[in-house]
Amino acid sequence: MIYTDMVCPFCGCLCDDVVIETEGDRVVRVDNACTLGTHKLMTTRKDRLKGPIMRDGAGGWRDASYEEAIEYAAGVLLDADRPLLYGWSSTQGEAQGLGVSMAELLGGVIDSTTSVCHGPSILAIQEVGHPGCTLGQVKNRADVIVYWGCNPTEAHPRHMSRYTTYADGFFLQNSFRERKLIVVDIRKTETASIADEFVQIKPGGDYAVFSALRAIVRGRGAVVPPTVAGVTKEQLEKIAEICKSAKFGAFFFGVGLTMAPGRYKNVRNAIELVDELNRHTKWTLTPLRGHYNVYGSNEVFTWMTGYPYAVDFSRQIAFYNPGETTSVDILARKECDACLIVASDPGAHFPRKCLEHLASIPTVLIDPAQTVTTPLCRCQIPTAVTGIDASGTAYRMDGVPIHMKAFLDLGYPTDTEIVGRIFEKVKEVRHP
Amino acid sequence: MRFLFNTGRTVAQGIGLDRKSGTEYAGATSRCMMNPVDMMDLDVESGDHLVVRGPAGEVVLSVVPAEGTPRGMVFVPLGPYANHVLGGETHGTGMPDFKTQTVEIEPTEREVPTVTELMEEIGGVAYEQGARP
Amino acid sequence: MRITLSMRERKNPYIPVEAEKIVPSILMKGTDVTVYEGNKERRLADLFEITVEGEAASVDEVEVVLRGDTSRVKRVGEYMDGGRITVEGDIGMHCGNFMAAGTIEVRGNAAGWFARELRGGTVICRGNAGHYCASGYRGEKKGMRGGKVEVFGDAGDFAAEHLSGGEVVIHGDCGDMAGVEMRGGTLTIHGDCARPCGNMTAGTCTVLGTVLGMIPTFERTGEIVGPDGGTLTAFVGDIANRGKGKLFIRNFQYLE
Amino acid sequence: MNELLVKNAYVIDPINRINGEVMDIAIRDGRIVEDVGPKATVIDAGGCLTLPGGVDSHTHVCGTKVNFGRYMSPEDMRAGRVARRGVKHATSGYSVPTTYANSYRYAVMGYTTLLEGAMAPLEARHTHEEFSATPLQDMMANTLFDGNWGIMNAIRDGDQERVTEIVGWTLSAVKGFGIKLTNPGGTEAWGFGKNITCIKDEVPNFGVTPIEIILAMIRACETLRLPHSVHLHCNNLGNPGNYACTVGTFNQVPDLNEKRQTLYATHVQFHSYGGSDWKTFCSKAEPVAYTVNNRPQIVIDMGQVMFGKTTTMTADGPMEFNLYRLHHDKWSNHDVELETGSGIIPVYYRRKNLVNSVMWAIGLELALLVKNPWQCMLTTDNPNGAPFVKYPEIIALLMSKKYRDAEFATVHPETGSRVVLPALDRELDWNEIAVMTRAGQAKALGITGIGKGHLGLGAEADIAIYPIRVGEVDPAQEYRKVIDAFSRTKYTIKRGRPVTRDGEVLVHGENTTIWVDPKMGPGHDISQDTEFVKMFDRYYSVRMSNYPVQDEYLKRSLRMETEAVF
Repeated sequence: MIYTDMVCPFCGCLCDDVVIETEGDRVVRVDNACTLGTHKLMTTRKDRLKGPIMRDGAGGWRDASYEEAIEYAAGVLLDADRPLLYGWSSTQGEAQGLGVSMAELLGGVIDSTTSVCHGPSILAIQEVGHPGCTLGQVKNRADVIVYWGCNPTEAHPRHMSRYTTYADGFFLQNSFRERKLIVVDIRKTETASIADEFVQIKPGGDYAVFSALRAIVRGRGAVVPPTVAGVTKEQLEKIAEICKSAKFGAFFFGVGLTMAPGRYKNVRNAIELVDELNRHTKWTLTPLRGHYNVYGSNEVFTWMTGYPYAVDFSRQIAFYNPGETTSVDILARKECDACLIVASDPGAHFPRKCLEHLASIPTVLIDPAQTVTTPLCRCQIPTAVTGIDASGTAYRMDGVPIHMKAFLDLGYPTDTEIVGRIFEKVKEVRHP
Repeated sequence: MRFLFNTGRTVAQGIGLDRKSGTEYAGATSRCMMNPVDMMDLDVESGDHLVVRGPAGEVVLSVVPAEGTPRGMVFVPLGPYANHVLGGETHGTGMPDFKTQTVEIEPTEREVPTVTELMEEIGGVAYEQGARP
Repeated sequence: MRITLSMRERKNPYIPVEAEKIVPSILMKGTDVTVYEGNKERRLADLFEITVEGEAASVDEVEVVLRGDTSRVKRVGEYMDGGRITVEGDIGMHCGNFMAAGTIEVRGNAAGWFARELRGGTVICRGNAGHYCASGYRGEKKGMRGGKVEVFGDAGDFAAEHLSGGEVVIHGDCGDMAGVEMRGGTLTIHGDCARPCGNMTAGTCTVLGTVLGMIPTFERTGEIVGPDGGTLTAFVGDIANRGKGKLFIRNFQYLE
Repeated sequence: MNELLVKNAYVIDPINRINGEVMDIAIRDGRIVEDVGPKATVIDAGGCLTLPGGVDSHTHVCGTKVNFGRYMSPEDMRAGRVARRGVKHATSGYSVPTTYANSYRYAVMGYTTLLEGAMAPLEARHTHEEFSATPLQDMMANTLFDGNWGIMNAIRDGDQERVTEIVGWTLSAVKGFGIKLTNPGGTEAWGFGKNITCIKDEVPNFGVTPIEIILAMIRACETLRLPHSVHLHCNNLGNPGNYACTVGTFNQVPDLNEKRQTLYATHVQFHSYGGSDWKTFCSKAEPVAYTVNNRPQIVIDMGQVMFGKTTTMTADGPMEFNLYRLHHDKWSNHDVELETGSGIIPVYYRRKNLVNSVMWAIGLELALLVKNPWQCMLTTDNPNGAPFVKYPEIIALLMSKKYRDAEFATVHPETGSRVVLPALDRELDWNEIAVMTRAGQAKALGITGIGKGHLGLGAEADIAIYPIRVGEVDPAQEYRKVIDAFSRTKYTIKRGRPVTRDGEVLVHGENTTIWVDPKMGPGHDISQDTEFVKMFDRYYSVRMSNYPVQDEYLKRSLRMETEAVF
């Protein structure tokens, strides 16, 4: 079978032009997707658990039924004084919504992988807003592109060909020639090597460079010292000029800003630079989101609770304070006494300090495959992969909602189904 | 020697994301990219092993020369190896020091552990799945 | 009236306790109030041994004393409008937030968001304060608006963020970005700090130690004599933000 | 069979010309019927004011832009926090509350049907997802066409048929309800940071003018026989002197439909400004209302401003940027490729601010100067002028000169020289309020035929019973009682089921999404047109096949099929 216009369940680009060929329940060919997407689609059957597994109480593992695993999951969540429900970025929106309702009824904390990715970007947006646009707007109009603290070549391999450097658009018939590319990073990445202008900043210097650019753009460059974080004033002036004379500028940034010292203040400064540039010409800004549906988790959490991530329902109202209600902090402070992880792999992506606590409490993992988190949990429930054997909604990094289509049936339940069944058990005990 | 410990995405790490029990993933995430001049200072060659010590512990990685990495900094693909040295400080922002940790690095003869060994070291229990048809 | 709350031993000492009822004006009317331990509502007496001595005609005659491991007890002194709270050990997050009057003294360390959005009164920490000491809340333009916060040890990152009024004194060092987005009030740091006052629009910040990573968009305007008699370099900024804040610094280094 | 009998209801039902009769209302399976059996559940209205469920014909409650308003405003979420209880979810937010909070608060005020004022087609799925999370109201979405490339190209080529085909296809594809134009042409210009000042300006790069867009869309709307008319947010919103543009636009609108208006102009308060700058800013509600009074083909809504904090959000991206430059608070913008844009900023309307005071007066003036209440709907353009929870105060202001005078005494002292409000003695009656909050709105939206906005036999049993006895209260004097009554129904009944009682939410309901599916007949399917497909392939960032909203996004769907007559 050949399936066209399929949606890739890898990164926040959410490419929807993928062609997939199957023979029986095997994928034999993938066209249009990048290396990352192709690999995910081609190897989808490998490493998947056959069914739920649980610790056997004797230092090993045993197989379990879905019913038993669901019962166990509901039990540990109900017993907890501070359950944490973490993950939610690589799953369908429908499951995310159920997760929020369950966290609310349980009096738990629900958080998504946002907190270790673009959480700081959201904190910045909450201070100064977000001048953004859809990616097609960039493709059709942008004549200056900035990639700052990100490396799309490695992390979002089709970003440049679909939306920026290599993508022709309505107002740019020969994109590669007509667009200027500025790359800013602390190391010379692959993306930097094709830039018209590469700005190498000393680690921790992003904030200062943004401040300097803002001052230069508004005509107060005289105040700026001759070098700022390793960048000459001359180069800063040149960059400012390119930006001001753009017809449409598009600023993309990655975790290079959100993870650097100052965190969200770097992003805030970036946004305020873009605001300043809008006094001269058109500029937009977009965070490069990692997981294909991390933005969906922010959207769903927001309309249901008012907050995009890190929502604490322990008092039956929604409370939000990243740094306090975020997963890394809660785990590092050993606050939570049970954890449900859905569609993410903190074992691979959380600091060791957090994992030590995760391994010491009843942790349940809902994930199709064996992951780094598997050894840390007490029970794992495999599910279908959205975009492969489950359908559902995902939000692209620019907020465009896309329907993910299933093309295989491998007999696994969906995340929505499993979270829903756990929720039903929870409701039996804690009547709403 | 002290280094700034920078972590981030690579294609190889990304490819391994959905098949983390494989050796490819371990190989892709246990690399420590370092400026060749720093490698000379440490007297190591490509493929040699390093022990990296951070606030939460230490981990053994293999070194890879990388011209683009500034001196005094190492780049390690994000994943269980990089995280094995990191603590839980987020500066009140929810985001740990993935890119801003200072670490101590020295050459070692020790082997690079497997991902499972890393997890067992912090209290996990390895799971071995029977072969799938 | 003196109300002493001694924390009992808990089965799981890591679960946070939310205790916004620990305020003189509430406890003077009776100690049969509830707090939250994680998602469970508990009687105050379940978590604390309570002794009440003497009587009070007004809130200003009330002192609440906290003893034992209170490092995970949050929101103590929230909306406090008079009286005194003394914490003998460490205190959890959000101590004294929205407080309008009275005095809080923490003898140990204070966790994050100490005296957040303070309106009035005096909040003292004898040990170190965590991140966001005397700061604002997410998305809010104005942080602390009045009163005084004094920390005798160090403060973490983002101290006095969004400060709009009142006085903040840190006797030790501050972490990164003290006084960021400041728009009023005064911040005095006796020790060192990194990158103070980014984006400030108004207010006064004085650093008597050394500033690392000086923000490059402050305009140097001259020198003044500092409160300790020594010379300080005077700046105005943040120029990037059309700011007119005053920043006085003993020593500084740019990240060049 | 589910039966309910509402006894002793003091009914005002303008569509059925019932103005204050005490009667019983019988309901079976969600519809109003002649009578019910003895086993029916009985609700005693006790002679209280009973109206058809409220209809808001222009509000922003669901979708990308609204959700972004929430996302960027944790400070707004600190207000309106209510704990989860029973069937009721936790809520947060004041000016941009969560979906549940919006739904509960509207229900408590007796509103059962809402029209989301602006849905970008590309992001329609999001709006529908939030509709599903809005339990207590029936929902519909006006679809944005203000900067649609396909349509602008067709207009430039003089191909009206193609305009109609694109509109028809898009509405079906995204399950939209009506046509929304927000600053037509201006959102496209904003793509490069420019704007349009009025209807005769040319849209950069497209060679069409706003008035051409408006008229072509009116023709398309009528050809497609859409229940609702074109829904227009005029050019030049919020600027001093813009009333001339508004009047100029209204004067171009033909009268093409005998059942309803030909143009619905939204939040006209924001478009009725005189003066040449902020110093000379004044009300021009009189000429605008005069134009409306002379042109029955126009219906407007107030877009009333009320003092306090709110969040403004509109597809009018350039206007929001100008506002941002004025307030220098936070600003979000979201341009949507080939279609439209949007902007969001928080604002605080202050009594002590002259401009804000004049704005407040203009909305009221419009409602009082437009003679026919069927031509002026009560809205705040929620949350732009104020959050919808202010509606009861607006009702009271319109019913009481005394209340208006009392409020006027608290606004900026110079307001009097800029407005005519103090000279207006009109006090609206209960029937007029019923028209402006439900009957007129249902008629303007063209949904009376599906049983909305009235209580006739066969109508949807959406009923609001307010705890006020009309004969016992003089609204001109006892305006506080009016505010209290409209703030909290005694009962709100949705589809024959009581959903709130005395402000308490009783059930977690399930809404219906109402959408329009125009049938255009063979030869008019634009999705088969090679040029159209090529435009999609080249310039959109999603594939055409992934653009339409799947049926599964509408949990309970009411499709209004129309037959186009080309």
